[in-house]
Amino acid sequence: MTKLYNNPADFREELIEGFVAAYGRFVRRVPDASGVMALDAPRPGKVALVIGGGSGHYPAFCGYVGPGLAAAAVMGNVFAAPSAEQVYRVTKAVAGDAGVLYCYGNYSGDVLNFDMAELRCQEEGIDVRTVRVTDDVASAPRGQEDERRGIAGDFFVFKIAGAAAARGDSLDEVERLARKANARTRSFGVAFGGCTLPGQSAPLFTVEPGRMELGLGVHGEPGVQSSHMRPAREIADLLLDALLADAPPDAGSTVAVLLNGLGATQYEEMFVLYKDVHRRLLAEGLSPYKPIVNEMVTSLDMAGCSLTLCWLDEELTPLLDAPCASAAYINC
Amino acid sequence: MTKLYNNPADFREELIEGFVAAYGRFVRRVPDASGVMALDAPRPGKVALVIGGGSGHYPAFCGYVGPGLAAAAVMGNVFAAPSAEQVYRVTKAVAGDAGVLYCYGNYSGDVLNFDMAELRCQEEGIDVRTVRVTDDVASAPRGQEDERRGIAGDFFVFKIAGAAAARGDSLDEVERLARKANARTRSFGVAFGGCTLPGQSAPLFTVEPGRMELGLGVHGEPGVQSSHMRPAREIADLLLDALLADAPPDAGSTVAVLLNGLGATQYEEMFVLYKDVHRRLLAEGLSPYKPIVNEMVTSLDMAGCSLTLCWLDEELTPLLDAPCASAAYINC
Amino acid sequence: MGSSEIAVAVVRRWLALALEVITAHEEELGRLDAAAGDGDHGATMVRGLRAANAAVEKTSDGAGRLLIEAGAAFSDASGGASGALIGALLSSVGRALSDGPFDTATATKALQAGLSMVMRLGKAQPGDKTLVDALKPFVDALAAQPADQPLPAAWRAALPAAQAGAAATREMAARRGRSAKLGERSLGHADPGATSLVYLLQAMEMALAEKCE
Amino acid sequence: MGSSEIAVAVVRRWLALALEVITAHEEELGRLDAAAGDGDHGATMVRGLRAANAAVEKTSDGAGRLLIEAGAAFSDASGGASGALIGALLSSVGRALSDGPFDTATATKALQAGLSMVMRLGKAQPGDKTLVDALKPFVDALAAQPADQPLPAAWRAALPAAQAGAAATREMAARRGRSAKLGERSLGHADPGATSLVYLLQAMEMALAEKCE
Ligand SMILES: Nc1ncnc2c1ncn2[C@@H]1O[C@H](COP(=O)(O)OP(=O)(O)O)[C@@H](O)[C@H]1O
Ligand SMILES: Nc1ncnc2c1ncn2[C@@H]1O[C@H](COP(=O)(O)OP(=O)(O)O)[C@@H](O)[C@H]1O
Ligand SMILES: [Mg+2]
Ligand SMILES: [Mg+2]
Ligand SMILES: [Mg+2]
Ligand SMILES: [Mg+2]
Repeated sequence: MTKLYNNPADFREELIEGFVAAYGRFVRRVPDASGVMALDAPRPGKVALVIGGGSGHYPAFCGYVGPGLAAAAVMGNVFAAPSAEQVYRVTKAVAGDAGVLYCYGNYSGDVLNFDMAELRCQEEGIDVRTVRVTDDVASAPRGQEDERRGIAGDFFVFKIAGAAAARGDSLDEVERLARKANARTRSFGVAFGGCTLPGQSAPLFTVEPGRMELGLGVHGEPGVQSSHMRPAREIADLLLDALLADAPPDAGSTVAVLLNGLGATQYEEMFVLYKDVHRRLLAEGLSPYKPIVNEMVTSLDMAGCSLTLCWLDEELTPLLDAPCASAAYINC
Repeated sequence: MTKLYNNPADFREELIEGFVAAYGRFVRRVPDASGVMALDAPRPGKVALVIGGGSGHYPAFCGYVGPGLAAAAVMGNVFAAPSAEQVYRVTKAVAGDAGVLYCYGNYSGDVLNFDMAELRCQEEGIDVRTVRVTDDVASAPRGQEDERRGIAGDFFVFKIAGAAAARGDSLDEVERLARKANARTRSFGVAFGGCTLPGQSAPLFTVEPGRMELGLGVHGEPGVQSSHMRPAREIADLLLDALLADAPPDAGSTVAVLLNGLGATQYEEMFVLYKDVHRRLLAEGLSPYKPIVNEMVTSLDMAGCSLTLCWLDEELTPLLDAPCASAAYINC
Repeated sequence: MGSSEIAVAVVRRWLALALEVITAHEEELGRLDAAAGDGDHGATMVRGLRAANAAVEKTSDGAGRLLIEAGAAFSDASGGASGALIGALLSSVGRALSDGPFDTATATKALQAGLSMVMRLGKAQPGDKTLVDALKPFVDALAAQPADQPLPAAWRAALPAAQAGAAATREMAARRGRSAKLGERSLGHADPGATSLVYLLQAMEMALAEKCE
Repeated sequence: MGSSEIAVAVVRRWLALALEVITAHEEELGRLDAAAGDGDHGATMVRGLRAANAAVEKTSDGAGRLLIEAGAAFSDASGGASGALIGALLSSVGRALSDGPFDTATATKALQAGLSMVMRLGKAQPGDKTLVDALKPFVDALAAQPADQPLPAAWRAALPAAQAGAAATREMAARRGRSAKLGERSLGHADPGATSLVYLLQAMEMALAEKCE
């Protein structure tokens, strides 16, 4: 339940102001727009990675702005895609001479608004491309991968695209690598409780005691299936069964792993679950590469978590390992 | 509510196993003991910083083990101090030739067990010193600072002691700096909801709708006072009034700031609150230094947050800025 | 009052009434959206309509211009899918309205332009459980009215088609928008966007009655 | 059965009964601890007693040695304040018990050693709202029994002092331990450690009755 606010209508504005006040060592406010940009943007000769979406998912999206990561994040209201106008303004602020890549989770509202901004920027001669993250296997069956929504897999796609951009890769190349990262990333999640929008008193959905939702979204959308609650080891199997059945065609054996908390799930619980995830990965002959057990893409104070696998190769691994610095993720 | 577990009695063991599986790039298991140690420990010529306490506070304590931070963390069961036996075993595993500093929050159970281990190690000729963190102004009045419990201020004391140890300072010096950091650190918190121990079905305490608890602990201890719920800007004032009234005698004007989430409080809310904290700090003539708005010392899935100020000086600032790498905190 | 002054008055009154009606139903729209989406549709619409009302206060142009400004302000303040689509609807209706007499034929043509813009942007077809399922039947029903029917009466006569269309979304499984991912789970709840569109059309009925009859 | 075999049987039986009684009251002890502390006292005691029981299964030494082992296992498995203190209590009672006859005088002397160890480690005084408020009155009452009174009867006669001591903690404000920080807020709830100590003493009463009478 959202407890800390002044006027719910000012929530986004106040959160941006607070974020910039706290993390002014990584970002500054985009003038006259709902977003933040890296201190060194626009970066001459470098592709600008622009990410964004509704608020309520911190560290996504503003927590991932900085050297080696995104050039800017466009920030919508809680769970509402930013408007095309805001996407446009942020793009103008950070576009250098090497083009812009939009990267965001595949939701109707984001697609509509980013697409409209892309069109407008292109009319002005800015080369903008788009890669939508579609990692959530629960949201559409195989064969319709492009219809899937983006959840915690955002993180791997942003990291890889951001590193390619920082390296000075061309827009074609950054786009290709982001698309490849997305094509090799799969997520599946479970929820134990819903979340509440600022100023509202009832949660978006509730999960009955003793039950859980499978295939949840990161906007308090209920899951695609309900099940009785199970021990951690069975949940680990359930998550992995879904991901492994959907492994990308050219999958190798090295996987980056993210066990992502949605907000109210305890870190300790996630480690207990990770123990069973790790064992199962090894038993499947997979090598977990630098696993992350943390809150990387949240859903307000929703209880639950998701498991993401990104099948790496010699091209993606160095990009994942490349240095970066942002409010929420530092690598060195 | 704890949802992910197998057998509640195995919770600690499974969480240690999962943590080490995920973050083997920073830590390994202390053989035959309830704890984790840095890959490079024992470090010849360097003081070993040993931290620890009950589980349920991640990233405290195991998330802060690594180069530039703690040499090891002793991990108790959820909310239960580790036994003297475990503290002893972990100490033996990481003690080098430059002595050991114990650093932990001031709670009866931790004091008893760490003190017993210290005695035993000293009998064996290991030079062990202890600095207890006592940052929570709500837990005892001025003049009885030593009686206060340790909450999120743990982070600054660990960071400064860890940096001094990594630099090669003598045990006397590391102890002095840790003590100084603690003496200049103050925290105060608010809670909006209680937390539930693994395997239990009722929370430790509940907060009535429309109310909040002031001066909460990080173990689901209820606060020292109850109040009606207030807008974020009034909560910011309330937190700062308590801290500023208790500023250390030799306080300068530069303060490290940590706005710490206890588990279920959303990051977005904390940024909204931080906006008002920041404004007030500036209005008071204080300079916030590299603020952190994050979950650094949690209390399972408790809803609430605390504000910590650490009054810096030319000695402490470089230690806070020194590089370090651990599962939960990287600086470079 | 000439035709174009009437049109201006209608647009202003409509925006004010729309804000009232949607605000009164904010909770309901949120609940409908929460059933399979993210629960923010009520809040999004209110935010957009507030901004649209504020935007037209500053403008003293014709009705078409007012709608263009209102649409831009709506989109920017709302964000989300409905922000983009309803904002585009307002703006393209505004563009198509231009001068001309303020009658049933003009309104129909303008709304047809709006509808096709919404369908082009959102790529939703009838039956996909979106606001198109309320908007298209309404536009078709309006077009079917006798050409000489005064606009208030034509509008009133077309409204039941929108209501029936919105009600029918209850039986549809979402294929577009956030709730599309839930497939079957969206069955049994009316689409929030179709529901709020009916409120917008009802607000227009009242505005027309007040200002034209 | 000689005195030392009886002592061994009593200790084993006591540990088994203590685990039963405490398990039956685990929830209650947790609730008492949650009132002003961290709610884990029931779970902590159960964990400790399970480990203590497992430890003595492996040992075939005398009663003193059994208690020393049980105390070490209890402390290690429990952790926390009560783990350290109750473990130290068991171990120092065990050390003081050594050989000698298993009678009221020996038991009293051993418990006095245990009490002073607990007070030395924990630095709690009577009135601080800790397990000392149950333990000290009990030890004093046991010491006040006629020297020739058989142990089971002496134990039974001393129990009410422990119960009264634990009950009195309800009116005290905590000054030691986690709940000390809450001062006034701890008023009105009995101290969990004092409460569980009474259960431990009651379990011993049963064990003595079974094995010695
Ligand atoms: N592609 C689309 N085409 C037409 N209408 C759509 C489309 N996507 C969403 N909608 C409409 O938008 C409504 C949801 O609006 P809202 O909740 O405000 O936005 P969001 O889905 O971004 O949270 C849906 O009920 C539906 O009527
Ligand atoms: N310093 C102390 N001296 C004596 N008894 C203490 C002391 N600190 C705590 N206790 C006892 O321990 C009990 C709490 O035990 P428990 O909840 O298991 O440990 P923790 O306080 O570490 O969570 C208290 O009720 C009190 O009786
Ligand atoms: Mg939305
Ligand atoms: Mg405890
Ligand atoms: Mg919505
Ligand atoms: Mg306790």
